[in-house]
Amino acid sequence: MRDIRLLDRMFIPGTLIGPFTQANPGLGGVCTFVGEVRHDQGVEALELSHYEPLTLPGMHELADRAFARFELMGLLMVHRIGLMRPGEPIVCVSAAALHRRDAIDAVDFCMDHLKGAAWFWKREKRADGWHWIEPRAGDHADLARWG
Amino acid sequence: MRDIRLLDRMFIPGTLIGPFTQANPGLGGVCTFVGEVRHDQGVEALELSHYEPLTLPGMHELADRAFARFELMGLLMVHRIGLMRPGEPIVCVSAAALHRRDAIDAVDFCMDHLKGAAWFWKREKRADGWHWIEPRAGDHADLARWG
Amino acid sequence: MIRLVFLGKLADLAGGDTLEQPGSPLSWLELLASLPTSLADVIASDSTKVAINGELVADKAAIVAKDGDEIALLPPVSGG
Amino acid sequence: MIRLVFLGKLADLAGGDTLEQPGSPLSWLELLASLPTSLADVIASDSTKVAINGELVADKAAIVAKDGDEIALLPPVSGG
Repeated sequence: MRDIRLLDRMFIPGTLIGPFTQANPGLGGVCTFVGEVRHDQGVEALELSHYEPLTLPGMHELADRAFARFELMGLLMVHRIGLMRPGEPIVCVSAAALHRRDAIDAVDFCMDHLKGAAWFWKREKRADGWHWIEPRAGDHADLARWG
Repeated sequence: MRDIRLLDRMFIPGTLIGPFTQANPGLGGVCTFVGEVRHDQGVEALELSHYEPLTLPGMHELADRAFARFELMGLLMVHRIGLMRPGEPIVCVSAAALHRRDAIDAVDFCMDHLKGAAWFWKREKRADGWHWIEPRAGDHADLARWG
Repeated sequence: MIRLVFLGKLADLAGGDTLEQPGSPLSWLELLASLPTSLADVIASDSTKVAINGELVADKAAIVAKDGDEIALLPPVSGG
Repeated sequence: MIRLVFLGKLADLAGGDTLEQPGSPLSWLELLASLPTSLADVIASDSTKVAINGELVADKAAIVAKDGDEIALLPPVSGG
């Protein structure tokens, strides 16, 4: 069961994860990561832009790689685009598998790639206007873990 | 926010994770693992026994180690005891943190230790009666990852 | 009275979850001697851990149980 | 007509998300020459990737865009 989505509105992760778990009967474990917009000092809003012809196909390719690399029963990958406020969910990745290691590692793998290699650009709004967020060295280090 | 529990009845992970996430405002990410009783061929039921004077204190010690090792805002660790049917949740670990690596690694760490070092004994019921489950070599290998 | 608690498959070997031992104080060797050989052998092996009154014991051979103590006999935990 | 799409902070440098270029065919050097130097320099650097009609290009210096093509200019993605 594969469910890959880009959403331009607020979503509630729990409403996705329940049905996802139900859709993978016989699973041994489900690992889920939900990322939210942090309440960073002075940040009023976050905007995520993307290039549609690359973004969704890129997420599907990432899902292909996760299914090839781990023994998965199901994978849910949902990413927000557009304008978000602190506390709103940005991303939700959930992996269902017979064994916990596959479920946990698949979520870790997908998150590293979504953060470091997916076609998203972020900017944040502060009192003095919008600021683009540069890539972080840590993202590249995270990606390098997967060879 | 720390919530450590042993439960002797069926529980619905979603009803724990929502309030847990709400209880950690300002988080950057939440990672959650839910383990369920697998539908293994011929297994009718699973029974988890424990030694109360060690089990719950052991889970609290494990939580202490997770808080010491990772930058966590909150940790939820819930484990079933007693009789379970295939498909029922056995364990739910959820970690809230500012950064995803801490949340994911804390869940991984707690799961490895709950599976390999916590004071639980399992037996499964098959057509010919109850069978104790022996420790698996993989559990020790998983534990060894954390030094 | 000393209370022995058998966890996991040790309960099957012992024929029950608990056993009350009248004698006290009771050394580790006296405890082993009071049990059927098949059970004593498993309990004596390194894989069986021991707790007294809820505290794990580092050197089980050195224990001396006294009246009112609870001795838990813990086989290897089963992973998942 | 060739359509340029500027992603992320390139849109700020370009003064907009998109730009229509009349000339066609258009080589990579012609494209750079048609843009303000400050923008062309960033786009020419290794950190800017290029996609034509939704397909990433391995060697952007070799591209020749024709009428109707969409050229996306992609700065480094921002992690999170």
